Amino acid sequence: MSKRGFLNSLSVGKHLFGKPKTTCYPFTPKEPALRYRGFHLNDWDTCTGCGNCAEICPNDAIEMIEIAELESVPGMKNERPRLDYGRCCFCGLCVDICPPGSLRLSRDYFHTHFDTDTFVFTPRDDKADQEKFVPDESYSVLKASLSHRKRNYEGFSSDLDYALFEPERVPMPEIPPTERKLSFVEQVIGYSKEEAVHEAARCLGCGLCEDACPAHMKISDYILAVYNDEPEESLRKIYEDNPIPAICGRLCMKHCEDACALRLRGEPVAIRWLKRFVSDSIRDYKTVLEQAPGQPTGKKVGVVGAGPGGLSVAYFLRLMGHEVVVFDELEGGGGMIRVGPPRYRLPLASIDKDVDYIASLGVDFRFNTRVGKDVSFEGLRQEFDAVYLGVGLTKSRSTGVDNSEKCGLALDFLRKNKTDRPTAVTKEIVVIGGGNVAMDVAREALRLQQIQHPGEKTVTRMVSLEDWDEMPATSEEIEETREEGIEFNPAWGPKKVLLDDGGNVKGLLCMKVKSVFDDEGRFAPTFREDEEMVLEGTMIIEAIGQGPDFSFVPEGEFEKMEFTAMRKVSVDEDGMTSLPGVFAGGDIVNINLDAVTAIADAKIASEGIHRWMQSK
Amino acid sequence: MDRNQLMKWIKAPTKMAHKYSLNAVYFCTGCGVIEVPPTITSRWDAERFGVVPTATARQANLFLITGYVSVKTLRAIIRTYEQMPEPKYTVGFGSCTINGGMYWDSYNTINQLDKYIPIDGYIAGCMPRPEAIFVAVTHLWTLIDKDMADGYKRYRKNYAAYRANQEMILGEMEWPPIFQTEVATAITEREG
Amino acid sequence: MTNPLGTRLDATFKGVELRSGVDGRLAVVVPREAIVPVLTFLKEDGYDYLQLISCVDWIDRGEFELVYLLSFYTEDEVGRDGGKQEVLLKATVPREQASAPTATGVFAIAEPHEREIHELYGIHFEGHPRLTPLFLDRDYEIPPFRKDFDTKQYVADVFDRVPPIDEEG
Amino acid sequence: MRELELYFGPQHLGMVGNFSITLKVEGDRILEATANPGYLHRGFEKLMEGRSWIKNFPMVCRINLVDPDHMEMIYAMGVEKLAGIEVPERAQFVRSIYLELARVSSHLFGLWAYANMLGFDTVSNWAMYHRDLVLDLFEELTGGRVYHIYVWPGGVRRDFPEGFTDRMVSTLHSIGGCVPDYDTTFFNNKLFSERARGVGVVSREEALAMGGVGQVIRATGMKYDVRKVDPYAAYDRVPWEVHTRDDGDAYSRICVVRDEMIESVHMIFNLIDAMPEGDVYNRVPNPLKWKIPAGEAYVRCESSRGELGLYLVSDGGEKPHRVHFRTPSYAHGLAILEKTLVGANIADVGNIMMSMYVVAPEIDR
Repeated sequence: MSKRGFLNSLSVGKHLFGKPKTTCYPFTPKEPALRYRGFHLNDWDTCTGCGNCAEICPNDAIEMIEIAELESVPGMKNERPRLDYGRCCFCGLCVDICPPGSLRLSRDYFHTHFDTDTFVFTPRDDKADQEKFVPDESYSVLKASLSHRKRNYEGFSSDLDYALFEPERVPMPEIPPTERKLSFVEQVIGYSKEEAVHEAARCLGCGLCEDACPAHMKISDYILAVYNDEPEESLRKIYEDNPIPAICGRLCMKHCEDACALRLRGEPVAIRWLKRFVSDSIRDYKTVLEQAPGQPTGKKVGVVGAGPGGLSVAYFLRLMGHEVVVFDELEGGGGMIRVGPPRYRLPLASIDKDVDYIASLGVDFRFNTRVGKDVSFEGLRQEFDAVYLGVGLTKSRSTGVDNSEKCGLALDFLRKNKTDRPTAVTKEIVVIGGGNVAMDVAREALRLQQIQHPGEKTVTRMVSLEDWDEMPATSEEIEETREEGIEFNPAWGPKKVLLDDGGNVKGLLCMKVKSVFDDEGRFAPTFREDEEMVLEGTMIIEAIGQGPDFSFVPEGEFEKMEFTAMRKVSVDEDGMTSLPGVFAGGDIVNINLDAVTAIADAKIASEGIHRWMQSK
Repeated sequence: MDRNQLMKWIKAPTKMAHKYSLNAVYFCTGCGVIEVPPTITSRWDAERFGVVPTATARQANLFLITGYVSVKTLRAIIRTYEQMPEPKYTVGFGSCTINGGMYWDSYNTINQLDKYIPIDGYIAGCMPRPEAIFVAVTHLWTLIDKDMADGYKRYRKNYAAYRANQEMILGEMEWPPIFQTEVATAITEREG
Repeated sequence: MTNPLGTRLDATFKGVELRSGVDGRLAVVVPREAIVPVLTFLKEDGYDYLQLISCVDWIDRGEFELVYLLSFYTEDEVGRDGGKQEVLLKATVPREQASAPTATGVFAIAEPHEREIHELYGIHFEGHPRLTPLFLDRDYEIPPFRKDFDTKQYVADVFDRVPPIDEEG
Repeated sequence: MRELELYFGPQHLGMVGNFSITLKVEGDRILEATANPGYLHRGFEKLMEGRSWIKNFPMVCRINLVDPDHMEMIYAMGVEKLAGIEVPERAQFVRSIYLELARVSSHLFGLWAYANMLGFDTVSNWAMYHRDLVLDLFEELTGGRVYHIYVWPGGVRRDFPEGFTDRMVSTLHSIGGCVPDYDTTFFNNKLFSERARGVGVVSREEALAMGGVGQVIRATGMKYDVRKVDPYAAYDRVPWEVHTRDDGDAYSRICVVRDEMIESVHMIFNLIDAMPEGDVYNRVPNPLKWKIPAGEAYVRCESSRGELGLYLVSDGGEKPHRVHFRTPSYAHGLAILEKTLVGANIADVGNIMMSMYVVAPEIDR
């Protein structure tokens, strides 16, 4: 360490002539990195208000607050996250878990103030909040703050590969189309245990689905129970609102999955299949549920129709301790559910499993007894303290074109197939209609053709007024039907049934449809007279919708019943019709036409009946 | 910037000179101190704004409280703050001084700092960047111009309340109250 | 236990229970009194590096579990020389009037660890040179790291009760 | 001479960080020193018991403010070991590059502190300027300047943005280019070496007895580095060697730091060349209800200050049951510092403390 060691450190003087290294901020601006984690931006249109960001925030900096000007819609609450920048640590966990990806961080980070209240901030983005996000020319760094920010200055934003939730659903094992069209065995095989736990792990527990479900089932609770590997606890949670899980597990219109927070950038949680997994994995409900009917109240309730509505009313009232008798003309429970859906979607065993459990609670089921024929409606009203109408839509409508009496009706066709003597089908069948029932009819006809004419060439055709995008059937249903090779003729209307000289059906003369609905959206089809087509077919089945059958109500009473504009039975908030003591619910009251809305009506009606009977 | 406005220099030279020579006391109170060295060294160079770290509280008039304040540090902060000559300004760095930040549920950190000593300005961030610190300094200038940076006057006026809060947390404090209430009110009147 | 160290430990101490090692570490459970003798034995055996003394509060079992983690300095590039591996010495201490013998006699580094555990868990270490407070300024009736001390409740009782300074006039 | 008690308190020009030492002094010589930490105690481990596994991530990197990345890494390794998550190959390389970059940035901070302490302002300005260039790289990679929250159980949070490796290489070359200047003005400068030689000598026996790690024992000639002894991430796939010095004083400690910094830069270049393609994140189950099976794990990694250990206990719930960080400054700042200060003079307190790289929040957690 000679003296030179001291002197040669002066050689560093060469840096005197280099470029100055100081960044003279704020005069020479410095752009933050593209991924910088600054203040929040939230796109209020895609934000569902699910609250997962508030749930994941490690410092409780995010609080969901009600926004008056937004209105709450199933799948979109009117709550938006509010940030407290006195707590936030800018970690970006909320951005990574935001299912719709609406919450992201910007590259703004300037905010200085002496008052701590200004650090609480409800983020919006420059699309919606023009006066806070100023254009570049009027943006000045010295005035920058939470209320003076730059436009499209996006920083750290969500990326699906690194999201904290699992966008893809656990694939559900199914029987492939070629194999499933040969038999009536159940198409969806169902989740195994660890598949169900893995799927249940995807649920973030935000509760959007519970608001969307007509019956307001406790969905996040029972999915959490499936995740914790306790199917018993999960079944108890289901049974608090829905007494027919096996049926709903296979059939529900799943409003909840349309509202699931994960739907926007991934597949929603398979809530219906998880409910089915729970009901399948428990052999005997009774041992698990230990539900005992309440103290007998000495009151008796008659239920007309053992459909989802009737079964639920019976279940809820039985738990309250009332005597319940259910009348149904079919040989088993389920009502329209027993007749309509084919066995490859809903095996009869599942229906009976739910119905038998309700029966085991002491509900008296009287099958093969049609009210109005074997038992009179008036007799019912005297014998029972209250009556519940859960009859559903049982009459199939016909197109009314000439020779239409030669065609089969959808519900009779489906009902006959449930018995041991299914309908004899020919090799060429034409099905009229575009709804879910028409799809079921066509697919059942296809299977009967394979069974009754093995090896021969068979054709199943569908003709529907509606075009591809207007068909009322669900897209899954249409997709599955096309997979099985059924021919579609959308936007054609039936004109005349052609008969051969022997008087039996030869084909269907069809006309091209110009439009189905008029400008107010009412069903008023118009046709192009010049364009016609003949569809060969030795058998035609009409599946164009069902109507209610009130023939069992005597004339005098029927006038007193009031109906709504949509020709539905009008009921008060307790579910009581205009006839005192007569309650109603299900497809004859609401327009949703699905099982879970019938259950929701049944819950309301059962409380209504209970209050009404106590007040009597 | 109003650096070249001559009139201001003539009208209130002490305030202007005071504004451009903010000496920050060299006390690293919390985890925000990691952003102070880059600010005072060559890359960002806070000296362009007149902010220079000084050794002791006696020569300082700016107190940067960087980050969360634990109970033991609160004692040191209050002591340092009270040793600083007036006029003095305090700036709270980051979320922890505003509403507890990440350690809002910790048994050893205080949540709102302005319950114990007056704060003239908070900077958002966890940790505020050097650029945010410079913009905050410009905001402090405007506050000083408008005489709104009056933390120390508020401290003197409500000293009893501040002292009470401090003793609620720190128990007995080993130095007596620095303002007898009569003396404090006398100074405030004189200053008007 | 084919583990060489395990057999030697069995030979010298009777109340020693050996558990399978957690990822290559031998877990040795000893009664409270046997801590210092086992530590000295291990130190002579080459485990000269006491990494940490930790304390786990098993409140449902009503006991503290003191964990002494012993390792060794090695210059060997590959790591394990001569088959040695780290030892996890565990001893349980009852929660009421918890006390344990000090290890400062054997390892000098034990002194701050034990002071910290004394302050945060309330375990008294007999024979410790200075059990004065290390971190905390305030005194807490329940030592803060115990499971029955609820921080959120404490913040609500103490810090949130301090009134904000309201500007009179 | 009369004995005096001097508070080398939290507010002191010679003190970097919030830490205080009470010195019993006779004239200029220190008779007895008692470290007095606790100014930065937030009860980390208690707070972490109240948060679920993923929520602890933003908190864990705030334990050591100079080198937050090794804290994230050690917690990620602990959680992965307990939950049995494997990390994709490329993520191991990304983690190693990220950690070596963090080591360079934290060594530069140490160099700033030490040079500033001894009055070498030119060197400290350079060091902080170069560190700021590294922080720009971090900001581009992770989105945060100091606290990156980038290492994640199951890999890392985002992959390299394109063109990042070239910018990183060019920045490191520009820093490497200044090494001769650092040497002439600081390391080989007689002014500094006279000031640091023979100060704060820690013999190997003392260091080992008091649990010294990292630079403190590497300066006594012992080749002990966790990246070699217990390799993690991609450290065993790239050739590199451990640097040591022999006489255990402040000068050799800071020279070990200098060699390690250069070694890290070379290691980054090798890692970049050997880095495979592929994804960098193996998705973790839903964090809101992620339960980790009961068990305990002890993981180690070599942080810039020495060996960092984490003892993690899970009782099968959604939150950790017990977290205990064994930080290098714990041994250096309390046991070894108190012992080496005895006999030194007051002016050297900062010198010794900074050469041992003591960081206050690591002690109090």
